Amino acid sequence: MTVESGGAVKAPPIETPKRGLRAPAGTLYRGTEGMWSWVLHRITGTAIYFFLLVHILDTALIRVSPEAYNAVISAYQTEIMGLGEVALVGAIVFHAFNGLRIILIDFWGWATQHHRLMFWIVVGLWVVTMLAFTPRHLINVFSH
Amino acid sequence: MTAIPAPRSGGGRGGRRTNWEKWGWIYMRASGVLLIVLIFGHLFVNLMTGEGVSQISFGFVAGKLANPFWQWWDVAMLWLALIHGANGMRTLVNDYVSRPKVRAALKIALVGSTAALIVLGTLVVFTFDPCLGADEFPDLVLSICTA
Amino acid sequence: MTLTQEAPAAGGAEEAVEPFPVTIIVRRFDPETMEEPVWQDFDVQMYPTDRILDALHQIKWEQDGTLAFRRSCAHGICGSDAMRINGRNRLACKTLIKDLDISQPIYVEAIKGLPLEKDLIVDMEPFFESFREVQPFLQASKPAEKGKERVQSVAERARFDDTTKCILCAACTSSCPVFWTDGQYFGPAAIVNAHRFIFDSRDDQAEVRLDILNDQEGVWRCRTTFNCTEACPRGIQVTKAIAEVKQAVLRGRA
Amino acid sequence: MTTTAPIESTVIDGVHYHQYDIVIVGAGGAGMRAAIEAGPKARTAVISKLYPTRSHTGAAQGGMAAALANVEEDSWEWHTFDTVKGGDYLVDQDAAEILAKEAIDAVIDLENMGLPFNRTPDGKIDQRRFGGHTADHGKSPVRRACYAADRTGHMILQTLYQNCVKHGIEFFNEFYVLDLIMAEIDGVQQQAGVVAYELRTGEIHVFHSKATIFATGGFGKIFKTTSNAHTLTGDGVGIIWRKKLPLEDMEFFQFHPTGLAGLGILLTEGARGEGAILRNASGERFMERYAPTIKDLAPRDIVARCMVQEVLDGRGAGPHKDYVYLDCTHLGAEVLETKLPDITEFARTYLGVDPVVEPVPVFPTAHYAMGGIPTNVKAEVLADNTTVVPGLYAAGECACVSVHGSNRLGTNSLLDINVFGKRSGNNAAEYVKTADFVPLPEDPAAEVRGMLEGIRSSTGSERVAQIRKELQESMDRCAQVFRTEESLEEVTGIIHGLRERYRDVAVHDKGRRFNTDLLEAVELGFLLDLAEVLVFSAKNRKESRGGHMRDDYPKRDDENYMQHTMAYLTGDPHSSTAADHIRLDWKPVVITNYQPMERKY
Ligand SMILES: Cc1cc2nc3c(=O)[nH]c(=O)nc-3n(C[C@H](O)[C@H](O)[C@H](O)COP(=O)(O)OP(=O)(O)OC[C@H]3O[C@@H](n4cnc5c(N)ncnc54)[C@H](O)[C@@H]3O)c2cc1C
Ligand code: HEM
Ligand code: SF4
Ligand code: F3S
Ligand code: FES
Repeated sequence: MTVESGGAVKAPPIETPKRGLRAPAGTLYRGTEGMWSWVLHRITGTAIYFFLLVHILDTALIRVSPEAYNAVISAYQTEIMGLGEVALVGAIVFHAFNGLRIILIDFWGWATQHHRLMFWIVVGLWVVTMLAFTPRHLINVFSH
Repeated sequence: MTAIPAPRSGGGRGGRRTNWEKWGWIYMRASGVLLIVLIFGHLFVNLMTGEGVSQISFGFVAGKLANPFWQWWDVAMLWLALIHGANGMRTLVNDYVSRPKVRAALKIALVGSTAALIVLGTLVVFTFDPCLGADEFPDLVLSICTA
Repeated sequence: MTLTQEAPAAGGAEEAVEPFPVTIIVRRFDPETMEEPVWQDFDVQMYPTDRILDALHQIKWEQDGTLAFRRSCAHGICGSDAMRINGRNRLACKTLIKDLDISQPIYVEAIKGLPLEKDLIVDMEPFFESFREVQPFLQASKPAEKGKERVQSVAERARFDDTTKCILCAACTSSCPVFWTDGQYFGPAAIVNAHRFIFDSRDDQAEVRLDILNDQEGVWRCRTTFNCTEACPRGIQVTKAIAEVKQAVLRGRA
Repeated sequence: MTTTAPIESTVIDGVHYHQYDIVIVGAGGAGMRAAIEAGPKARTAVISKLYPTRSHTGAAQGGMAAALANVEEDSWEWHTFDTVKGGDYLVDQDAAEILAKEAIDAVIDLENMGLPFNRTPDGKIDQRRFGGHTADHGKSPVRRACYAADRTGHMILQTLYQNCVKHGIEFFNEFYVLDLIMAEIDGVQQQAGVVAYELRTGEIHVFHSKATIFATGGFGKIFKTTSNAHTLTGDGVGIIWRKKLPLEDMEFFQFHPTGLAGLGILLTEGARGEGAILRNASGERFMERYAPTIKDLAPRDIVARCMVQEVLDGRGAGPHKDYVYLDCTHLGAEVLETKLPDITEFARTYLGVDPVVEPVPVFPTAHYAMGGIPTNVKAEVLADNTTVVPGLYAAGECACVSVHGSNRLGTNSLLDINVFGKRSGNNAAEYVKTADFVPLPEDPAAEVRGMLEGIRSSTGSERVAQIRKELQESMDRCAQVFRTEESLEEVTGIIHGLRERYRDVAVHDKGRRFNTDLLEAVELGFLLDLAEVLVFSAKNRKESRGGHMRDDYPKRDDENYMQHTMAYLTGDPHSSTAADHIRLDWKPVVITNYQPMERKY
């Protein structure tokens, strides 16, 4: 939404939801960046949480025996898991940067009024970080 | 007829409890900031340096955990992330689980698993013996153990 | 008001334009005869400067009188006709046809999260209930000097100007994903109206309201999704107001 | 289930019975101001067909007059004079004095209740200019209107509602009052309560009360182009009329000069108060010709008439030369955005015109009913020129105290609803201390039930919307700013025809819950009745005064018409000529200090 100087709000034209939504359930709410960033934050947070549960358990194997640990950890080193790790890191990086965005919005009026711009900055930083990470990681995965 | 029978009634409202929500909110932010450093550091060392994910093995981890710096790093990460995540999941439960019994059960499960994993993880980090199995698997063992 | 049959007299220099057909798909529900809501299509003739409210009136007045919706002022000041138009909360009387993509049908349905009563009408009572709970009235500890106004500087008055604009239309609260989940959250509108008093220099009960909002179902449930701000027909910076209240709770004072 | 407190009522034959000391009908400014006085003193219920904050008081923009003298010298006497002169001397001067004197307290009350008025640099309530408000009996415009941006009415409505919440006032929201219960006790007509229809359930409620206050607002919806809300259908005034109580000065309806052309949405006079200028097609500031002293800030009747005159003389702007311009461009973005933000937005949203850079197309819009339910200064409803109906009160736009005479000054209505709203609440509270409940007649809901069932089960072929549209269009054509014998005669015939057709009206919705179709039909009935009285009164007043402009009698005629019109319903309302069932009488104007003079600005 663009806010003109006096606070008169000019909303952008509302586009139409796709046909096929004519279930009695009602249409999907068409929120803006604010809503979708929250959806992503929630999904990534939950995904990371479940990974963390597993990750603590597998790391704990280090206390059991080296071969048990190595056996499990080698699963992380397969090609499939390598791609999974890209997704995981992608989720963490998004969640982290967006978490910072949320904190800024909470405490800084400017950010509150420019949350959409902030979202795109998060996306930009995410792309940069992933560009730095993904090639290097995939080389490590696929060259072994 | 309606998705939600009686909004803004019954359930959670009523007597004022302690402002535990406030502290949860603060915690999410404080831990989040710290976690950025901890997790990004963790990921960088484990995945970006050396041979990345392929280098990770008992020996690699044991080497790290032999160092009190990484011990504390990992423990901090464990506590902060697990509580952060669990508190986040609690929010989700509050949002999406309206049946009081299920809600309570899930929260108990969350608290239980978090406590168990924190204890487990902390014990692992601090009671871990990097020279474990030095006799049987000499090739896996670090130089510090043979010294 | 515009009767839709009339060419709009105004609108600058352009000559009278012809009306064009628009399809409106309304989510209908009548508790007396239906189990579940259904979507129903209507074709109406509209001018670009017509509003969705005009379209609904045309349906009600010329095609199907059973269509039920609330409205009064017809220019965005009374807060009667918040509804979901093409998936977003808007006032029907402030949404112009020309701002919609009319190559597609326009979807109109009731706001979400409050009990559906009939067609586009929901039960507003839970909404007003949370409004009333935040003590939305001035509470000054000492009476004003008799026959005199309380003094307030221009800057003090400006501090809470934004949140005095609220018309209690519920567009914000019923756009909030957190409110949809279980409907227990106070919701942005109640917080906006608390903000209006918390930051009023003449009021002395900020702490009480901050305490009320420091509840399980209070400000902390807001996840800054900004749907409220985007939906507010008065252009109130709702999320900003909520953030200011959160900070005030942290500080323990306004 | 829309009340603050649980409804305690008994149900007999499907009708709910409630008992309250005081019942207030209408939750606009007047109703809620009364409730704040009455609520703490007596068991009070407020019944409103809208949620309180939806009332049209919230649409008022410009301000509320009071001679606070915060920014320049002012006095309540000057305010009284302006009110009397603005109303073209048809004002009851005792009432105008009360209005102007109690204005100061009324504004302070609101401020103390929390209303966020705009402030002067030293922190006092700021004031701005408004049409017809002058210093020292017309010498120069004066800053008298207290305001909160251009949302004064919104702030008043919100503040009053907030204070009702504070006092725990009981509301019955979305209850339509459709009848007043009258009973004759010892030969005196008394009120016993009201009958209401609950929109949500379709059930009928009888409210038995010691005192009832009507505060149901105006009836601008008899016209097509109007600043009034869809719900302003004059139900309260219509109910009183059908009870054969008189209506006063119905011919005086105010047309506000600056409605958005074609739409009727109001642009406050506050814009001109801030310096905006009316211009015709050639850009001429035509008000200089008509009112050389106060120009664009002349009272509304005069400005509206001049605008129509410009258009009739071919100097209108636009493709059809049918409007003039309100030029705000020289005020600058700063003033528009801070002092007039809402109207700036209205122009942008609804006309796509940005007042900062372009002049806005405007034309007069039906705005305010000066006439209505006659009351005395205690807000007691009158059964004739002097007799009060015990226990019955009215305040706000539905009432006629007469403080507005034949033309209301801008900002005097928000004042009126506060001053006389408060008085009605106080006086009713005082009254119920000693009064008893008047016994209810047998089945008090019978009439309402009959009317509703009649419409619901009608198999007629007439549609509400069609009749209403014809009514509104003919009223705009024939009974608007300029009226003549012929135009009024024509519209009389039309109304008669529409009233006949109305008897054959049918609705689609036969259900009980939220049957807004049914209520639109009921509301149309009131509109038709009131239009008939308005036109009949207008035809009878063969002079031009204030809001009532007769092209065929362009002069004010104090000799014959320096008096209020009192219209009574007599006989069969469906008799073929209005004269058969409407009787007109006169009521003298109260004059204290100011003798009628020619009105020059
Ligand atoms: C656009 C606009 C701008 C204005 N600007 C100004 C201004 O700047 N200054 C000024 O002084 N005046 C102004 N006025 C005039 C002034 O606002 C109104 O005259 C005044 O607000 C009327 O208040 P009220 O309480 O009498 O009625 P309303 O506020 O109209 O309230 C009527 C109430 O009655 C209820 N009601 C009606 N019928 C029934 C029924 N059958 N049963 C139950 N309840 C019923 C409604 O629900 C509502 O609550 C303006 C008017 C308009 C339209
Ligand atoms: C990397 C640094 C991280 C930062 C900066 C961060 C930041 C945040 C913040 C600020 C919130 C609160 C969001 C809100 O109140 O709306 C949050 C929520 C959450 N976080 Fe994190 N977080 C991080 C890491 C993690 C990790 C490692 C996990 C998993 C264990 C996690 C799981 C969650 C979950 C489940 C939520 C709840 C989401 C919701 O309520 O929508 N976060 N995070
Ligand atoms: S804050 Fe805005 S959207 Fe919410 S109720 Fe108030 S006016 Fe409506
Ligand atoms: S939509 Fe809801 S989550 Fe917060 S920012 Fe608005 S209240
Ligand atoms: S009808 Fe009043 S806000 Fe839309």
